[in-house]
Amino acid sequence: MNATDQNDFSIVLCGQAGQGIQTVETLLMKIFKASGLNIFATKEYMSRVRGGLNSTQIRVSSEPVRAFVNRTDLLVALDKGAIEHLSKRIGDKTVILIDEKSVPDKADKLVKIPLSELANQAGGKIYANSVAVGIITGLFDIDQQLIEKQLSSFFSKKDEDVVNKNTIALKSGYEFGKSLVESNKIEIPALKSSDLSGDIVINGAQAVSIGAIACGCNFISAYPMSPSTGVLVFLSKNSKEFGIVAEQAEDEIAAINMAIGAWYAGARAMVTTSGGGFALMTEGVSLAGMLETPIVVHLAQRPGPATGLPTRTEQADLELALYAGHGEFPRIIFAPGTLRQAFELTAAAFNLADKYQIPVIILTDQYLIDSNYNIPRLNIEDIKIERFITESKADYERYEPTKDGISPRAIPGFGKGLVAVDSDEHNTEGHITEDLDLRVKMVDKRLAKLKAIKNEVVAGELWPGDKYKNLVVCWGSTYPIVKEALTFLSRDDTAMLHLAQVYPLHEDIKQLLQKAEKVTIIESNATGQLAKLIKLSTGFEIENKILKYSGLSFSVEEVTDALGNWLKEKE
Amino acid sequence: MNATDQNDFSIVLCGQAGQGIQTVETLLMKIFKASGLNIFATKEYMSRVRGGLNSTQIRVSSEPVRAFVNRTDLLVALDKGAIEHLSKRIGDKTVILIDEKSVPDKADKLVKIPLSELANQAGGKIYANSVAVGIITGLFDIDQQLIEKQLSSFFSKKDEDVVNKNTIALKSGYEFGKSLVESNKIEIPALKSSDLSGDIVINGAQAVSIGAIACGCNFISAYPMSPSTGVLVFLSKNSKEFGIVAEQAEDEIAAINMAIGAWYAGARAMVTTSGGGFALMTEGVSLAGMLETPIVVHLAQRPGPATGLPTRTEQADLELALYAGHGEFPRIIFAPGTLRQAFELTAAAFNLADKYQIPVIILTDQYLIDSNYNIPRLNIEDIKIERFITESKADYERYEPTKDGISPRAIPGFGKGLVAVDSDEHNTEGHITEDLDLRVKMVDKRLAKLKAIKNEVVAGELWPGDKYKNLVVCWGSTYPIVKEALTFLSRDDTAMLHLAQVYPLHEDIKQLLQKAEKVTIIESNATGQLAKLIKLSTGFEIENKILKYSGLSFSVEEVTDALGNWLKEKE
Amino acid sequence: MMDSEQYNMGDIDIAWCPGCGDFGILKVLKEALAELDIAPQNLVIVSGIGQAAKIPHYLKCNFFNGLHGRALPAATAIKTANPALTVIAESGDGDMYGEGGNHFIHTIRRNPNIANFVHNNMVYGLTKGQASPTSQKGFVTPVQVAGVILEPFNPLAVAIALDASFVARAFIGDKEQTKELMKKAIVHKGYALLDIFQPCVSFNKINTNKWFKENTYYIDEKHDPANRNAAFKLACESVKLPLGVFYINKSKKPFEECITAYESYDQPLYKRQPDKIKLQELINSF
Amino acid sequence: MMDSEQYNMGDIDIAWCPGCGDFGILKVLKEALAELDIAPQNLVIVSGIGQAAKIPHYLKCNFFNGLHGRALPAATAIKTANPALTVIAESGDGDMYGEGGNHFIHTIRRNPNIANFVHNNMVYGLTKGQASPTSQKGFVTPVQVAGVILEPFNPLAVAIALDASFVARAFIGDKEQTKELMKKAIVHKGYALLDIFQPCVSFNKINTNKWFKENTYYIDEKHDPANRNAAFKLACESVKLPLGVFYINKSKKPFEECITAYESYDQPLYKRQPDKIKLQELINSF
Ligand SMILES: Cc1ncc(C[n+]2csc(CCOP(=O)(O)OP(=O)(O)O)c2C)c(N)n1
Ligand SMILES: Cc1ncc(C[n+]2csc(CCOP(=O)(O)OP(=O)(O)O)c2C)c(N)n1
Ligand code: SF4
Ligand code: SF4
Ligand SMILES: [Mg+2]
Ligand SMILES: [Mg+2]
Repeated sequence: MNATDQNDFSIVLCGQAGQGIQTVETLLMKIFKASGLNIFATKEYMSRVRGGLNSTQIRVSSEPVRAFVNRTDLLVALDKGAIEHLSKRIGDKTVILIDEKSVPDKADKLVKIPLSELANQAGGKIYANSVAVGIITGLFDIDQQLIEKQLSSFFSKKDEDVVNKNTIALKSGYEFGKSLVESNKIEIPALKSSDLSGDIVINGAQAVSIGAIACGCNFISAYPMSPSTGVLVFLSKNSKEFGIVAEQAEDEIAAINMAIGAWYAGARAMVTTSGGGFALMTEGVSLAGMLETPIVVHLAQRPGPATGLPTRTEQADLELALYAGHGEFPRIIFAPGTLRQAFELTAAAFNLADKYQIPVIILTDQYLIDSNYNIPRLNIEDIKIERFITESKADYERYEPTKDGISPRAIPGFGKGLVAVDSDEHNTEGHITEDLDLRVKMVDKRLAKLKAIKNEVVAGELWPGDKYKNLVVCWGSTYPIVKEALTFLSRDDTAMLHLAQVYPLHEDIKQLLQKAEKVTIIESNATGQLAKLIKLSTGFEIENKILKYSGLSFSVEEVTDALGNWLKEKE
Repeated sequence: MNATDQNDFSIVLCGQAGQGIQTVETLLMKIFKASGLNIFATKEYMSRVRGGLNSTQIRVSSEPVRAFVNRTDLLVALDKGAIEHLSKRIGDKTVILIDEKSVPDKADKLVKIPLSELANQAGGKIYANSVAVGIITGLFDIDQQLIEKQLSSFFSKKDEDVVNKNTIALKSGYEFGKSLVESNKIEIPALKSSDLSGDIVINGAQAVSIGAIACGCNFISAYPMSPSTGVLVFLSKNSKEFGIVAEQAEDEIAAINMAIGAWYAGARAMVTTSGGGFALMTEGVSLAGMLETPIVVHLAQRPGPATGLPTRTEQADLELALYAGHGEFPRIIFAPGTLRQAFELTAAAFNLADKYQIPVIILTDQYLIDSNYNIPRLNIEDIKIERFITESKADYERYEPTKDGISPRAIPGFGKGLVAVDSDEHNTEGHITEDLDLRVKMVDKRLAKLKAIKNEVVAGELWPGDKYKNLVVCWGSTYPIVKEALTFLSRDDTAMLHLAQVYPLHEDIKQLLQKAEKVTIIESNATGQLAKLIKLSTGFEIENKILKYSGLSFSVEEVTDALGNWLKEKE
Repeated sequence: MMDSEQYNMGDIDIAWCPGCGDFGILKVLKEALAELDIAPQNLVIVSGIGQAAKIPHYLKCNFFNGLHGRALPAATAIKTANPALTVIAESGDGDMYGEGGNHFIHTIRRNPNIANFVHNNMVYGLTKGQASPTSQKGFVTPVQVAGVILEPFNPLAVAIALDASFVARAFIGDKEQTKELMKKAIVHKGYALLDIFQPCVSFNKINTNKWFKENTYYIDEKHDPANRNAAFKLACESVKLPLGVFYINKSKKPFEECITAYESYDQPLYKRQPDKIKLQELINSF
Repeated sequence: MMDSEQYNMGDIDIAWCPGCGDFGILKVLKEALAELDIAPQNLVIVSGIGQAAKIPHYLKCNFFNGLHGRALPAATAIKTANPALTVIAESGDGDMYGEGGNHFIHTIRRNPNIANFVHNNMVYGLTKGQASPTSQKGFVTPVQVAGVILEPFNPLAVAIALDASFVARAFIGDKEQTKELMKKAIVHKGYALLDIFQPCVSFNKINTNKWFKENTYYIDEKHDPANRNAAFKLACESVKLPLGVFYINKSKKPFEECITAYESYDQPLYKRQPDKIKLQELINSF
């Protein structure tokens, strides 16, 4: 077998739902990172609890890695079907490890491993996961003590017997893994390790959740829906510790109306949902617009229409997020591209929602939510909680006219005044009105806020710099994928423009686009929704579009190829 | 008092909700029209059952009239507050009739009428409406026999006593009205009458409803919401006669899911709703997109956000209609500008929904819904019901691939096959799939339909013709208003382009826009939603926008002034 | 006891029809609040959309006049965000039992300490007379042209089926009793349903004031509100409709007292700041 | 009697977990349908989203696999559009009683002639183990970390409170009885609720097969299903949960038989054409 000379290595684990790939993934991430190797992990899985075929990619590297690659250096097939399932990601150089008991009929170049045998020796089938972890860590010759430490902390809540059996399983796997390398059956690149003790490994759901808590989120109401549920789970788990009200609502309509009610009473509330659930919240979004009550929505995208592919990824709800709600009112939409941005922009969402008294939507997707990698520890001192609540005077009027359209927001029970909010058109006191001149003033007041909002738009990020002839536009989760593709192409005439705020768009964007000789856009949808928004906002039409909507994220190679071809065109 | 020399006359009735202005309006329309005069009537009213102030404008004319004018020739004030309420619509020449018992403190130029006195003589307060009808018809010297015929057919279901008392009330009013003219207190223009017996008088809700029934609508599920309820009421009333299932659902979500289910089983179904209700249907719209089940939505717009102004008018739900639903799938959106268009396009909606298996949305608004005028009898022979149901064979597959993306649609219980539809991504048989290549094919299949859809887009209407330097774009209900304003301006270098289909836009529109030296757009919203859509679809940016969002429709004068000013600019 | 005058709005235009039962409910509500010494500043009325739902516009209080059918989730959240507030969710029968039906059943399960007043006029008033979930069979409307064919929704029986903590019915024709029931519902700890029969003089010519008078009676004092089966039986009565307290389950703790968010913290949410040290620790643990 | 084989799909991949109670329900459903001689072509299964809701993919039939929580409105419309079809609305407890709660209560009121089978595993299966409306108090999940605090939803008591026309409960651990109850529900004329206890081996480690066996019993034969109060009492039992038919109201006519649309016409909607002459007359009358 041939060694790879790259400085990162892509391992893919594939098996049935319920086989515990999740455990292997988590353990491997912990172990690799502890041993000073950078890791990235992402998964694709079916909408079922058992069976089917799911896979997780773990990249291990000397350098930080953040993106999904098509290349599979090592496939650990925990199920026969894995090889067919991943056929597009298996190349000439892919080494496939498979249990000697489940080798498929037509398959070559397989390395048989005694997975079930070693598991049974340790105590039964369920120890196969630890054997697998052992084999992989054995391949990499990771320090055994380090592994044991991670293992025992991972199983810390289980009883001793479980820990022991897993340790045995892992060890036997480890020995086997080492022997594979020693017998030259597999060659593993020599990866440089570095001190990563200042790093943490989190995924998108955690980044969003931590950002929310850090910025004072103390109320979440949601209805479970993949891939958005992780945020509800995280906040629920930490509800007691941080004094957060976390309530599973009867439906998404209840969820958003609860969250709006909570803000009204002074909480910092959010909802987390996916396309279909957000669709149900549409009327609620409009309510927030009319009441001028803040609301933070985490919308984790998955392929639609309707139920679509519940556990897959897509970026096709941008337009829904933009236009959800009847009538006209301002909003802000973020689309973080990295875990750090997910943390920071979720935090920012709370401050901005509070400041402008509008809906702020954080658009993520299954790919971002389920992607893990190591980043420097997030520092909560980086987040400043900005509250905009006033103590009311006796003559308080909720919709007092102001220059910028923002009326001081009081909450009931804090101050001498009364706080009245109304979903009908209303006067400055919040009372229902049919005065049509006042109506016009109130529409103007609400829309006026957009002016101030536009003054603090997150600028698009140009990478590697602002000298370019060719510009690649992208938004949301594709950021690291595009970046790595560009690194690979290493052209000094080409840059990426990533938009982490997609509405309103930064006013410089038009200029940045016009500066380029050639522009393309990369989106995980079928109609180029951001391209449309850019055209609408700037008049600039991006004709070349690289679109994917299979439900699977772009890979670095796909983007590299697509960009390579595009760059070649008319050159 | 001065006579008007115009050939149409604008009467405004204003009083409290519950005073029965509706009766006066209906009776007057019938009488005027029967006497060979063209009429137009529209109302503005408050969101309450009793009290407040509502008004109805009735234009009576020698020529067809179809638009709201600001000018009031005759105001019949049934309540003191009327004069203040309508202050912006009362001019120097306005004659105000008011009951001698309720003359307000500061008011000049009033003509006192013995409204309550005559009513009491006839039998009580409730006969005031008939007195008012009498006075107005007396002013116009309408044939008495004709009036009596209309009156008795109007009250045909009431008992004799009621009819008699109303006749007495009307007669005494009539005499008084005549005496006003004879004593020169009021001068009424001599309006030419013509034979209108081939005409009918309907309003927008009726036009939509008749169009639906004519094209085979046999199922309506809806939840009451102003101003959309009229269509539900109409179909309910005619449910037995035409074999229509008309069901008031528990909420809008049930309504749309019922309608989709009904189509699946072979019905021709529609829902009728307004902004907030439609917002709740967003997920259902996406379901129709995924199932490829037809659905017809009547969306009667009113001002938002949220509850907004429930009984007022606006055109601010275009973007919601365009983008409602998560994921990507085609749709069609109509925005009829006339009653005839409302009839025809609603009918067309059923054929197109059936043909393309997509959602078709008919966007009206309160102004259109509540506007009445006489038009030549609608002929149902003009409507061809096109059904696209196939009898299934045993091996039927609901999502059979075809060139144009349209799979033959069978229904359960008709044929030997099974009809399976699924909100998940599915295979050709309608079974759930996680095959990502198939996913791509299915997205392409659904979106492919847009190509054929684009081949039969309703063209924009240029009026008076295609020679213009200045172009005025409008959509939906403003059609007759803009037309009358242009007639008034009588400039042969200026034309109106009215779009009755707003999505997809006709491909000629770009060219029509580019041909003009100057373009403006008229919309009843605050952000110019159609202008945005035009920019997106054609790249053409309409910078000059005439927008109104007070909740009241544009008047002919407002548009005339605005266009006049715009035409003067840079001339 | 406060003066119920302090809730008065002065000379305002009330959009209800003359003779509507809503006026009585407004009056009684002010009195009940005054007798309970609830300051307008500590009160939040949460309503939906409809004629009944306009009520917070007509008395001095904090209010959240939200969407049609969605008062209960907002009310639950407001109470949970700041348990010191007195929260009343008040709307019409269409709003609470029709559009809002799902929140009705699940709020009962959740049991926040709020009072839920439903103006039950057995019709949709604001939208001009269509059937509501509580409209009786045969009731003719512009939409139900051949009369209502659906079984009327029985809010009391459903609430009892869900083991609601307080279930009562009033008729505004009797102001004194309605006031007493309102007071009981407000002071009750937990979710308290008070369905209030309210004649709609404009659209319900069947279930008039007179009709309600003739077709209701007060529950016998001997009835034990702790007896769920007896309460259910009463709730199912349809010849004459019982008024009064049907059911009380005293064993239930309100939602706000059960959730973990108030276990280690007791300030209302608006006063909270995240514990930065703990949060940094949590972050570092990943 | 048909052969239940005719419903078989052949060698398909079923997405349920090995050991799941859903398999039993699928098997029994096929048998019940066969015994009732219902041809796949005349059957429409309407489901929502969830593990249970996948059932129509696993037997030969017409089906409408719609949105989470929205099976009942679609099923009602399908039956109404073509009353000759046998329509079953089938989904999980979360789907029917949570997201779909409003349709549940109002469909009962509407009383279409459909059977409503609810796979009640007291948990959200597909989304991986959160509490469902029927989860019991104290049930710990990733979201209900300190255990469920809400009162479990009692579908039977609610249905009886709404005077549903047929209310029953089964436990799939007893296939024979479940089949009989399914058959009764299907042949019943009107809305028929059958709540089916179904162990979820992956996410509900409390309410297991064993637990259901130990905590259920069959209703005594002496119980009169026409007795609403007795049925309610049974439905409220919580120490041991009764199985069988709780309540039948025979006096009710199904929705499709009450609506005016079928008064003068009896073809299904897909065969109808508007009466052009009448319509032109109507137009001319304006
Ligand atoms: C989502 C939505 N659907 C429908 C409406 C229209 N609507 C307003 S009030 C109302 C019903 C009012 O009936 P009820 O709640 O009984 O109150 P009432 O007027 O009888 O007091 C309806 C259907 C709305 N505002 N929002
Ligand atoms: C509008 C919407 N919200 C949420 C979801 C996510 N979702 C899918 S199934 C499900 C719950 C399933 O529970 P249940 O109905 O009890 O079925 P089970 O899987 O237990 O059989 C949820 C919340 C969805 N598909 N659509
Ligand atoms: S419509 Fe009925 S409920 Fe509404 S205010 Fe009038 S009388 Fe009262
Ligand atoms: S998750 Fe539970 S309900 Fe779903 S298939 Fe598995 S065992 Fe059955
Ligand atoms: Mg009502
Ligand atoms: Mg379940």
